[in-house]
Amino acid sequence: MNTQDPSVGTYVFVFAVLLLLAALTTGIAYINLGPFNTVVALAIAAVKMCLVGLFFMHLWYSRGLARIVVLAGFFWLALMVSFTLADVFSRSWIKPPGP
Amino acid sequence: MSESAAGSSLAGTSGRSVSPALHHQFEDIEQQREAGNFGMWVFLATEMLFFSGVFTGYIIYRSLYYSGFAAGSHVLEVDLGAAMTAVLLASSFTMAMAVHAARQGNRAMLLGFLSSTIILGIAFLGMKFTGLNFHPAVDALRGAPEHTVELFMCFYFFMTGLHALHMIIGIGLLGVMAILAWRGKISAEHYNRVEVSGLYWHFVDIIWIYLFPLLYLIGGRYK
Amino acid sequence: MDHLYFFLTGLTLFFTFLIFATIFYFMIKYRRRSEQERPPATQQSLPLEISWIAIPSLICVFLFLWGASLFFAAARPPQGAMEIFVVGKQWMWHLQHPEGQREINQLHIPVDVPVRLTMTSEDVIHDFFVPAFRMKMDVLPGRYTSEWFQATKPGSYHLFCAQYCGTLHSGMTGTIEVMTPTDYAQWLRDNASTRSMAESGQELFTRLGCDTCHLADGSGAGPVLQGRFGKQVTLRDGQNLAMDEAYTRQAILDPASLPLPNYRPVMPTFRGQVSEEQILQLIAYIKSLGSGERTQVP
Amino acid sequence: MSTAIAEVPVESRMHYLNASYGIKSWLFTTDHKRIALLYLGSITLMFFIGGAAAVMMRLHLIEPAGALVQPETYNKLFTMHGVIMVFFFLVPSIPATLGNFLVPMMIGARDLAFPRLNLLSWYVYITGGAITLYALISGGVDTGWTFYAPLSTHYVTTHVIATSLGVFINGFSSILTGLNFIVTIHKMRAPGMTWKRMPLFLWSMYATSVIFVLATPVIAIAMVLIGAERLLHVGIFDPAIGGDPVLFQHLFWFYSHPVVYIMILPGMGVVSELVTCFAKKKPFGYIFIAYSSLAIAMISFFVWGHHMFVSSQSVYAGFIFSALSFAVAIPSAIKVFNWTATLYKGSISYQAPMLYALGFIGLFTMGGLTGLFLASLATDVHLHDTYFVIAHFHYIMVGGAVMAYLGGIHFWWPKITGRLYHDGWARLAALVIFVGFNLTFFPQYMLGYLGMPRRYAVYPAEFQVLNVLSSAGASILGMGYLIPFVYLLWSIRYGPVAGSNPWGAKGLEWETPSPPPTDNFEETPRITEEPYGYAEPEHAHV
Repeated sequence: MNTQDPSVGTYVFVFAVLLLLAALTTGIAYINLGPFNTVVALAIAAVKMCLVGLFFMHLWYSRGLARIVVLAGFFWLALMVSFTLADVFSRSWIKPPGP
Repeated sequence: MSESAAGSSLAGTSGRSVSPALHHQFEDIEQQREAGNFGMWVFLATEMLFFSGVFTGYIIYRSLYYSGFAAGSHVLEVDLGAAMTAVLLASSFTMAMAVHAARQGNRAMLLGFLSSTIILGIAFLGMKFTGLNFHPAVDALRGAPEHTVELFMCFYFFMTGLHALHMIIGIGLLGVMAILAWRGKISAEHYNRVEVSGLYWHFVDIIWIYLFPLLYLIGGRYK
Repeated sequence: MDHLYFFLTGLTLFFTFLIFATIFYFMIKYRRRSEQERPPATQQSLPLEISWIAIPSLICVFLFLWGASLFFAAARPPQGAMEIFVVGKQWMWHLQHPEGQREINQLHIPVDVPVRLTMTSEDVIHDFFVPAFRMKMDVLPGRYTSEWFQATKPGSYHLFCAQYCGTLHSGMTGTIEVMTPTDYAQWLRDNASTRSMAESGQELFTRLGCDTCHLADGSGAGPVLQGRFGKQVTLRDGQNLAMDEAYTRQAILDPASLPLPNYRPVMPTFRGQVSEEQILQLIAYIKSLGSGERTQVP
Repeated sequence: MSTAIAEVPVESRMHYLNASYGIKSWLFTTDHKRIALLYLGSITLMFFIGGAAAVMMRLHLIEPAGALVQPETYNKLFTMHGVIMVFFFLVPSIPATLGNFLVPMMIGARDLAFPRLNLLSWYVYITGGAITLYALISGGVDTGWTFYAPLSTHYVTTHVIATSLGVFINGFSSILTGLNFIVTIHKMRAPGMTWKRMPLFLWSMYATSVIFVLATPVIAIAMVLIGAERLLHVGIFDPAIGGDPVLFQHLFWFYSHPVVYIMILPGMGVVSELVTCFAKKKPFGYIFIAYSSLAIAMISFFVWGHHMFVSSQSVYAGFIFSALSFAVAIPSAIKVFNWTATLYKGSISYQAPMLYALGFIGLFTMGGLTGLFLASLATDVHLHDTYFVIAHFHYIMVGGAVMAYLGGIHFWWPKITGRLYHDGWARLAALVIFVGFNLTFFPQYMLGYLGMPRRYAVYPAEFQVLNVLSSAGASILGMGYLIPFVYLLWSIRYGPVAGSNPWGAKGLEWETPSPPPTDNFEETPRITEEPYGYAEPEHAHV
């Protein structure tokens, strides 16, 4: 599936970027961005995940099948979360009677 | 002899030593390797859904009881968490290098990187259970003034505990790989087992990449 | 609801009969006459396939809309429905009338009056199921669920617990007695209770010391409660919620989770000091302190 | 098509049954055919345990006040019936036995992708089964197979943790089987075997494996959370600490609705094979049947909320789930229409497997359409948690999945054992099961409409007549299930020797001699034309 083998250089570079991002996450936590704190932290986490996934796990070099499985995993995860949240947060929409 | 090492105990139990690397049910070594990788990726999808239950619960209760969760999160040591993330990223790096070495068939480098990954993994677990991180969380759990903080602590212990369990399985898996490498079972054209355990290890690292901001950095740490 | 039910029954019988008849017809007409018989090759017909995808889809959309509209109408009780408070306990039903009558496993209501049930449970999930009124709603611990019905014929109807709740789940049954208005008034007089729910709520309000902070003139440490029920409340982090039963219950049991902008969070939690019934009485009392909709006291 | 080996008497030829003898050869086998037989044995054992519980329940319900047991024992009985039948019989029934046996043979492979994982999945199944049986024997558990949250975590003193551990472990057995099938079907098809040339059984096995792999982990985490809440009072579902019991229902039903499709999809695959073989015709709309399997696997993950319409789920979520629940009925309808159309102008013979298949089509149609009652919001409010629901899912599981399972076992029995069973007895058994089944579960539809709740040990007197009718039917059904058990075992020793293709069926598994050799094929077959080539002139075929 992944005949082409990433060179050591790419590994070192990716590792360095990962460490940088980890430091960034903790650093940003100390700055008050209000609600954006969480958004930024999760965005950086997503970037780190893609880096590890694409390079360390050779997704970048492998054919479609592994990628489809990863996307399927995320889709089902999103499916469960979104439908459950749809229920939990729309419970109070139906106005019980009264004033 | 390639096997998707879903259960770590399994990889070690295959007593039957097969002279050629190829299993009888596969046509060629390439098909065997692809099957091994694809099998592990499907298993990682199941692991992702295994964690989904806890993540869904976390997201719901965090939005329902945000203040309690933020208070609970401030009890935890951020710098220690950051250090643990760095250690785990390093172990991911050494794991990738180990797979690289296995592909080259360089046994010494492979053993070196495998053992360093195991050491880093044990270091991570050690940092997790140190006094600095563990006791304040336990005290917060017991003495929680307000039950939503207690709920956060329950989530904290449950999610990191589940992650630690997967770490232990991963370390066991890498231990088996190290033994096989020591006995020279891993050759240049037959390194798939190391690659498969590498995939598992990277997955556990990715889980922690998400756990760290979600648990430690609720609402930022500005005073 | 019954029309939908009978329509669905008809649909099921029609399609089942259609499939059975076609199969029997094919079985008889095309039975194998000889071993060497070679049937003609199957010809695929796309229009036939499309048709038996489209027709069931249309039927399904129609059924969904019909069912959903009935459900949505049933989900919102009419204004001014008669209020009954139900507390489900492991294997019995406590029912409270606003006038103070308390019943176990029995409910007396007048005919042709919409009745709204506000229900909660003290332990596990139960389910208030009255087959005759085609009505069912789970009763959850820690939350209020509500449903309403309007009896059209006097009589005695079964009440079941439909959600498995432990050993005597099948014993947790009762009856709903629907009476003519005159009998109902007579029944009220026969077992009139000393205090209505609102009055026993008021007695609790003073006994627990709520009135030391929640003063009518607003000079106390707690917010004024007069005329507040049902109105919007904005919390410190900007969320605004309606002060309904669920909000009041959470404020009583878990005040710290509802921080108000200009009040210090000094209110202690009353979890464990008040039972579910007492909370309902307190809520009835707070409602009676003036709100958009006065509880109907016949 | 590789030419079939000349037929030699079964005993002298080497095949997977007499390749090696002794307990060790069975307990440490990695041959997918032997593992299929190991599963067959353990599944039949579980079926009779669950069936015994069902018989005792039906006997108990003859009288309104309960004729046999105390209420708490009745609660343990229906929980045991539920847990054993769902997790230990219906989920693995077709995939683990027929699937394990046939998937490699149908695609021309020598074995599954990971034979050792396959054996591990059987040991994991046995461990989970042993723990659950221990829990049931040493006191049982009375929370129902749904383990709803506050009851199972705080208010019950029975063996909930042991049972949830057993179910948790058993989940991994399904994951391993599903994973094995997905990798095998993707990576190990014989040259020339494109996706469109695969038999329909493999399409449904693939769809089932997708659900296995993506749904089972969620029940694993749900069981772990139940155990954690009982032991450590974690509070995720405990309302006192702020948890929400409905969240458990979401996690539970996220698995438990797709699992009912795990139970029925393989049955559909078997019926597609049976209908085409006994009508000697290509399937009508092959691609529609194939894709509707995948469509069912996909949409089944969107609909779990219809189990919670009345459990204080929000009205708007109810709309979404109700609409999607109707959507999931469409692919099943497509399949039923296509099967019926396949019979058109065929030459139909009525051996036992075909009777099971036709019974499946009829009962599955009935079961599926009554599902519409429970998908539409208004009628579900009345019918939820009543005997209507019990009748609905028994029509699909017993009328559908078990009928198809028996049909599949009868159809591939000559291939598995090399022996033919007595067809007259088999047809009798099929009819008795069909009659007994309808007599048992049709009255329950009426009971449900009249409002008799499920899981009731005692019930009001006016429901007694229908309950007695249902119990009578249950005894006939019970007898019906014993008959195949007898003549199939009898056929292993005394049945006439079956050729490699007694039914004249098309498919790679019929190319091999009857009990196939351990490696299935001498050399990997090369596929050249479409599957189900019944219309082509007969080859020189034994």
